[in-house]
Amino acid sequence: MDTLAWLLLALPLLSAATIHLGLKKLQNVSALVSTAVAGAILFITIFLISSETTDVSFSWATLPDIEIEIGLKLDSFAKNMMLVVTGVGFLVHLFSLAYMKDDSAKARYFGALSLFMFSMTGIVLASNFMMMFVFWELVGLSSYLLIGHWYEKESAADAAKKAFLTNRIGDFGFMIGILMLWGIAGGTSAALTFDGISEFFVGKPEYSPFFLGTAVLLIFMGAMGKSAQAPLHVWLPDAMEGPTPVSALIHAATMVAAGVFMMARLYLSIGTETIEALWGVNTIPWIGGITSLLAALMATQQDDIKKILAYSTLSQLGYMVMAVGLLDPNAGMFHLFTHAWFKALLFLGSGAVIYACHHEQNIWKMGDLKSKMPITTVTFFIGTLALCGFPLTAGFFSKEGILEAALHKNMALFVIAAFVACLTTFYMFRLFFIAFLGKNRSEKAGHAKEVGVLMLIPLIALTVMALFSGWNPIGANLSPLHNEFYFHFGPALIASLLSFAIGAFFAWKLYFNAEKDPLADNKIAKIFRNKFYIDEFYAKLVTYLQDAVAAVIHFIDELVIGGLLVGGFSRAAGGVGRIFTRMQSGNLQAYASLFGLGVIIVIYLTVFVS
Amino acid sequence: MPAHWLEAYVVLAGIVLLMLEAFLPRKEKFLIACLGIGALVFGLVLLFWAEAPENNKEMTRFYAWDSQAKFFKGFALLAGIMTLTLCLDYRKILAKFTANPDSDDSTGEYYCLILFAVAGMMWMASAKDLVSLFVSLELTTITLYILVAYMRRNVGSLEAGVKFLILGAISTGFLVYGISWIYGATGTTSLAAIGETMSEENSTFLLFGLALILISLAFKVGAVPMHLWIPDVYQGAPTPTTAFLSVASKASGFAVALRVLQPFFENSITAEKTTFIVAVLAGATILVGNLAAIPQTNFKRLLAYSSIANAGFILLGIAAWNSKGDLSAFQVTGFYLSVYFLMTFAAFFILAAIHRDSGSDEIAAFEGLGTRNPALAFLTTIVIGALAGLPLTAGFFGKLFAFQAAVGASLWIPISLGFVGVAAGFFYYFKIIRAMYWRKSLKTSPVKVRPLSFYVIAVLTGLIILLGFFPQPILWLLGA
Amino acid sequence: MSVIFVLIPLLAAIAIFSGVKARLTALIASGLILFLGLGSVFCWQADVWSISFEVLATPSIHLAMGFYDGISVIMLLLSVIVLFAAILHGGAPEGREKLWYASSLLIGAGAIGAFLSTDLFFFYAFHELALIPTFLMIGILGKGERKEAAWKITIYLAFGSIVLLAGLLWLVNASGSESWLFKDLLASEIDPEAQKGIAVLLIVGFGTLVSLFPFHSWAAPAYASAPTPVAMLHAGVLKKFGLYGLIRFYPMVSEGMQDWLGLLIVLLLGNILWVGFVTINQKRMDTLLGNSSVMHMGYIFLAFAALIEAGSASANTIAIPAAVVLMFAHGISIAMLFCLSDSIQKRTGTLELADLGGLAKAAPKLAFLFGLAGMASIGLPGLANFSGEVLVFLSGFESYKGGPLGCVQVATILALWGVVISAVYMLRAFRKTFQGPAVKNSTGVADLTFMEKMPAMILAAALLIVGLYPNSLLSLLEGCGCQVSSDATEQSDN
Amino acid sequence: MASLNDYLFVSGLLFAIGLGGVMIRRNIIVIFMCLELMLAAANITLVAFSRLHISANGLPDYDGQVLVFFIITVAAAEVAVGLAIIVALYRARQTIDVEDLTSMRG
Repeated sequence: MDTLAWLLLALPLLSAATIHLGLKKLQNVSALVSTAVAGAILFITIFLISSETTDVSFSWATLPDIEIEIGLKLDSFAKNMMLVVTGVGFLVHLFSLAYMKDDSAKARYFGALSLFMFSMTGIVLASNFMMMFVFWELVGLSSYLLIGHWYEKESAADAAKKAFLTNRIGDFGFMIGILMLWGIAGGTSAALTFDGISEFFVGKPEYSPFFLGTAVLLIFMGAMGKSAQAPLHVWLPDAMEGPTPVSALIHAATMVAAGVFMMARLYLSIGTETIEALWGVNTIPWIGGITSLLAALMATQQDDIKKILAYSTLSQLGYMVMAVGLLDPNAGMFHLFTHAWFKALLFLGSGAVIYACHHEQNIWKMGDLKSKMPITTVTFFIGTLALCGFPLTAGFFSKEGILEAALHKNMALFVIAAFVACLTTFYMFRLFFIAFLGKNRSEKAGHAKEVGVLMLIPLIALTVMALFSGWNPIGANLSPLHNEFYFHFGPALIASLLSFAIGAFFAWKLYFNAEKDPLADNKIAKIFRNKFYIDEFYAKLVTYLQDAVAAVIHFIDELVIGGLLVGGFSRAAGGVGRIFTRMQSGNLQAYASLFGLGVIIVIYLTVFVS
Repeated sequence: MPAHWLEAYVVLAGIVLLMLEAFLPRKEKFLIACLGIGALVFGLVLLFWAEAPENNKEMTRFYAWDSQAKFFKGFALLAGIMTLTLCLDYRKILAKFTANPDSDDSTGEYYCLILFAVAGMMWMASAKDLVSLFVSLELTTITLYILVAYMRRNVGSLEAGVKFLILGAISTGFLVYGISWIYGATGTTSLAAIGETMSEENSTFLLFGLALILISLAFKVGAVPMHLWIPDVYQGAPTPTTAFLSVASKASGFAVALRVLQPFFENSITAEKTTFIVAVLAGATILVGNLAAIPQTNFKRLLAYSSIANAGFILLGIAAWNSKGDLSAFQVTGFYLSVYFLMTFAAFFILAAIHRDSGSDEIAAFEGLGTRNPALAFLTTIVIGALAGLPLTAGFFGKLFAFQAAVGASLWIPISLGFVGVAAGFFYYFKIIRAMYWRKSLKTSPVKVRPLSFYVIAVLTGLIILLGFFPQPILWLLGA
Repeated sequence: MSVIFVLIPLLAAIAIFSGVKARLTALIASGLILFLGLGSVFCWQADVWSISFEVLATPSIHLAMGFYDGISVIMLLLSVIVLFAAILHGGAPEGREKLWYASSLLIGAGAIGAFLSTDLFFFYAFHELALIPTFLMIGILGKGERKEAAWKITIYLAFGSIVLLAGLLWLVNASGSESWLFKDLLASEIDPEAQKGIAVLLIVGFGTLVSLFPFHSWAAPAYASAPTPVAMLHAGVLKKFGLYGLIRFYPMVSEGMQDWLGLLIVLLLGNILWVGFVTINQKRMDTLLGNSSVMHMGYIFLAFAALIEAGSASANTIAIPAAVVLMFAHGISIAMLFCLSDSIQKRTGTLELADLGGLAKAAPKLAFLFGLAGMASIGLPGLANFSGEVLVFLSGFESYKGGPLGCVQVATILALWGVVISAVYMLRAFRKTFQGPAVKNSTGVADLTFMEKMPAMILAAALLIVGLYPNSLLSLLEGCGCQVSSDATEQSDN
Repeated sequence: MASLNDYLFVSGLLFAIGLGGVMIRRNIIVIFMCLELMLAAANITLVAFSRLHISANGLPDYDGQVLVFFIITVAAAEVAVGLAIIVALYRARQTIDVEDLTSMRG
């Protein structure tokens, strides 16, 4: 059993390594190996879920007083999360086989995909924070590699860099948080592990709410980076430069959800009662809420099909963070679980559309896809419904949970959440109306035809999950925190239904059969379209705060430290030397006089100074 | 054989060679140098058989025979041998500025004079009475006046000679005046007796006399404030003379200084003041020597400043006479001088070789040596490294012992000045290395070194490296 | 026995000077000691390795070599690996093979000698021996503004060496030890007043050799103009001498160091943040790498600061292993970067970032290896530098037990920002060089040949092994500094 | 009768005059004469001290007077060599003014 668990890590790593080292030239073999491994770990995961497991570990770094472990924490939380990762992962691999069929660097792509599977598995199964951090950074790397898959494109290369750097900023806080938490929890080897932390806090220890709160907030900074919460959200939309299956897997379903997963882990380890009393933790749901609101507003005016989905992802991640922040990790994780399926579905659907439309991504240049790609259209529509929380789809159940949580804890956030739900319906239906219905508006879209079986299988499989993953038997057994849905009739339900209706109505009103965007000239819409100018602001920040400061420091460094300070010493020595050589005038009488002076000094020093 | 016969032997050898010189054909004058080398080598052999002149009562009053005397006698002999060897390859240049520029005709006396100077130095090594000290010191100095001004068709040499003469004579004046005061205060000229008769009352007069003698000795070793003659005289004098001055003359100056200072250091009345004044001289000398060397562009002049700087380090070791360290002041001085002997002669041999090629003593003459004669450049690098005091060369241990002794005596200020000096030393010594390797020369023709010079340089460098790994042999010689 | 690690390259250098085939001899010699070095990992505790021969009675100096503890083994490993890679990389200009390979071997021999010496004198002396060929090589066969760079490094390092020498002499003197052997020195005690002075001299002296801020100006120009093997050997190996020395002598001056903790923290933050920003502004790959190597020294000093704060090796058991692992990792990664940047220059003829672009298309292997090394240097997990850095950060928080942050913790936090800075410049460089559309001088160039790939592969393997399983190094450090630290605790208890 | 102090005063004065002359005069021959004055000053001191120290048998201590003879001899040798050099200098440069001897400096 232990070995089987290790295989979850070993197989993808092995696959990534062999592809990189040996199989680069055999493109198709690489693709198949990678896919086979993804399938294999899906099976292992299913097997592990259905059996009793014990945690395993080995020592990674042994020091006299402390030991850092690589350990697998095989509780059902992790195992079920693994199901999401491997399930979506395997389907994306399948989809990629078709989608990347003609790519010249297929091997590199699948190698990176395997590397991602390896890293993501590591995050999910990590038994301690150090290990989680290790894999946390590694998913960042694989994300970097995959976003920059088409690195010859300036925009792709820049987006990859941006993603990595933004995540680094998050990780900066994450690491500090880990270190502080480690210190607060006793500074022992155990204090790094989740088990150790929960044991420590069960014992009702003495700690400062301020510093523990700070630690939690700093750890949350890591989640902000990875789960793209404002103000570190800017990388995610840009990350859409990567191949679309990657967007589905990494930037929608799994990696970006890792932040939520990690926060849930943290909250469960420390205990929500302890967390509640800490300093500053109230900011967390607000950050989630604001992110979801901003992202939803931005999404309403995007024209790129992937960008719309990306902002929608941001918005949904904000939901999840909000739920966790409101001390209801269950709701957050449930939404993570359902969202993974239907968002992957939407992305793969958009991938199919883009593939069919010869890499056209602007929805205004599509239209009437329903008649050309009927199956895709149906699956995409079901995904849309699930995302909008149409009753009895997966999204309905999980969104309900979040609204419920907000309702009980924070009224303002509940209003925001409801409004976001309304916006979600609005922009998704806008997308659907423009791209799939109406009239065909471009030649590329005109030539579109239904994609092949290899792409349809994942779509259909995900459609099933998008429909049913929220239902009690599935949710209770397979979602990470075993969420069972209880039906409450109350404000949350009304808000949910109402916002769906309002959003759908306005979308229909404005965009059904629209030829061009009726809001194109609206000033407020323009702000939304330009993402509140946050990217521009950051670009200025980088230019002035970082590059300009760097230039100034470099200048001072060369001038003052290199030139004056040290050069000054040698010049001073040389100057004194020149004074001494000036005494060496060559004139005999001057020498004799100096002799005389010297004699007087020496006699004075010898005889008269005591 | 009584030890004082050695000096007599060397003087006699000098006179015999001087007479022989008159009968030698014009082209064969270099034979005098060869014979001189032979005579000195034989003297070195005799040194091993020498014994104390104990049965001679008058002699024992003036003449010391101990390990210090033995060491400095051997040192003088070896320095004479090296100088004469250097002359062999330098004699063409020497001859160029004499009465008969095209022949060796007027070079013969030069070699003999070196023998006389060596004899004087050997006597200085043993002088333990102010009278014998004065006479032997003057024997050396007067000989050196001639040696410096020997190239009498060369303005530089003459100018150097006059400067040396006048300033040297001033220093002689200080010496005798100082001696007279010490004599006045104690009523004796014997150094041993000075220590015995020292008391609180006469210590002021004694110190006055000591100050004057110190001035004169500072002149001899080239310490501040009497260092002013060094750069000019070193630069103007014929290169063998410069080498001889900077090694042998300096060493005998230190030999005398050790003898003169001994009673003052070892008597509790004057120990503190003596330490103070010597330490002040040491600090000032290190500082001036090293810093003034930085702007130099002439290699010979650079070596002159370097010799001032080295005198400062030796003075530092002497100032630490009453140090808690393991080595006596004599041992520190002796070790430093031995190392200095190797490095300085190697440097002057190199300088002579470069001079013969380019006719210039400037540092610029070294440019491109790295490609024009890689072997010589390599050896030069080691020598320069040793002068700068790099470890794994003998030069490091010289400075190390001096510093160690000074640390034992807690002379913190001179020590810090010493480190400033070493740092500055890196700066100017490496200018040579920079010139050799990094700069392109206008000339590309290979630099030819005569085999004799080359082998001497190689042996000296070999010793520098060997002693850098294993310095114990010199300490054995010094009786540690 | 361990003297063979010095003798083999030394003799090979002499043989090369006297006319034996340069590259072949150098390869055999460095390969041999690489082999021996790897072998010695398994048996370094055996007595046969140590030798001791008295070269001077007063003061008592020995030609003593051997593995003093696990740190020496790791430093030896680093030296032999980088030396072999540097020799293998080669690249000697026509007609200068002798000088090229002999100097590389001499630098290697000096570095190994310094790390294996168990006597203070030879510890210091071997380092100087390695410096001379470094200076000469930069001056003679360097690129770009080689003369200024060589002069600068000479002056700086000479200055550092002298300050260091002053500190070491004072240390020996104050200790009253019978000999200059490490074991005697470390067993003796030093008066706290003297410790204070010695400590600052050691920090400045060793610090200059390690390019501690503000004595760092020599490093970037020197590495930029140095011939590749010299840059690899100096930045990778020789520079670590200063840190090695600080760790080695720390127990003797642990109390004195306390007074300088604040200063050291300011300086190391200067390395990380100040130089970090300087690095961001670099326009050339070589100066960028040079500055980055200066910057990363700050992290090792951070571990050292944590050690100082704790007061002894046993009070913070993470600090020394952290520093040592990071030294090893940084040495390997920076050597690899210099090695590969030379390959870039050979292909494109420039290292000006503005003139580069899209190289990955034509040279994917080069891009991959460079990316690996670059990622290693910015601390990506799975590669050696991360193992070191994470231990450094842990050591910084070792003394944190909840409550307000101490100065070392604040320093650690600021140092963590340096991780972001290093990602900024390294990714920028990678982005400019390898990604984007291919520019003219990057199109149609050949990818790495097998021989060019080999040195980078060897270094990459070391990075991966230590990165994936740091215990491979840490196991060598078991009990390191403990016999010393127990003394130190007794001292501080008294 | 003149006391010891008178002798010492005179000799000191003589020494100072000699040193001052060396510093001030430009002609090398005159400088050389001034140097001889310094030696003479030392001689006077020595003889005076020799008279001060009366040995056991009632005679002055002759060590000092012996030294005086040595000094006179050495001074003679010095003058011989010195004048020869000065003559050589005059033949080469047609001057014996110290102001002209500054080709080496710095």
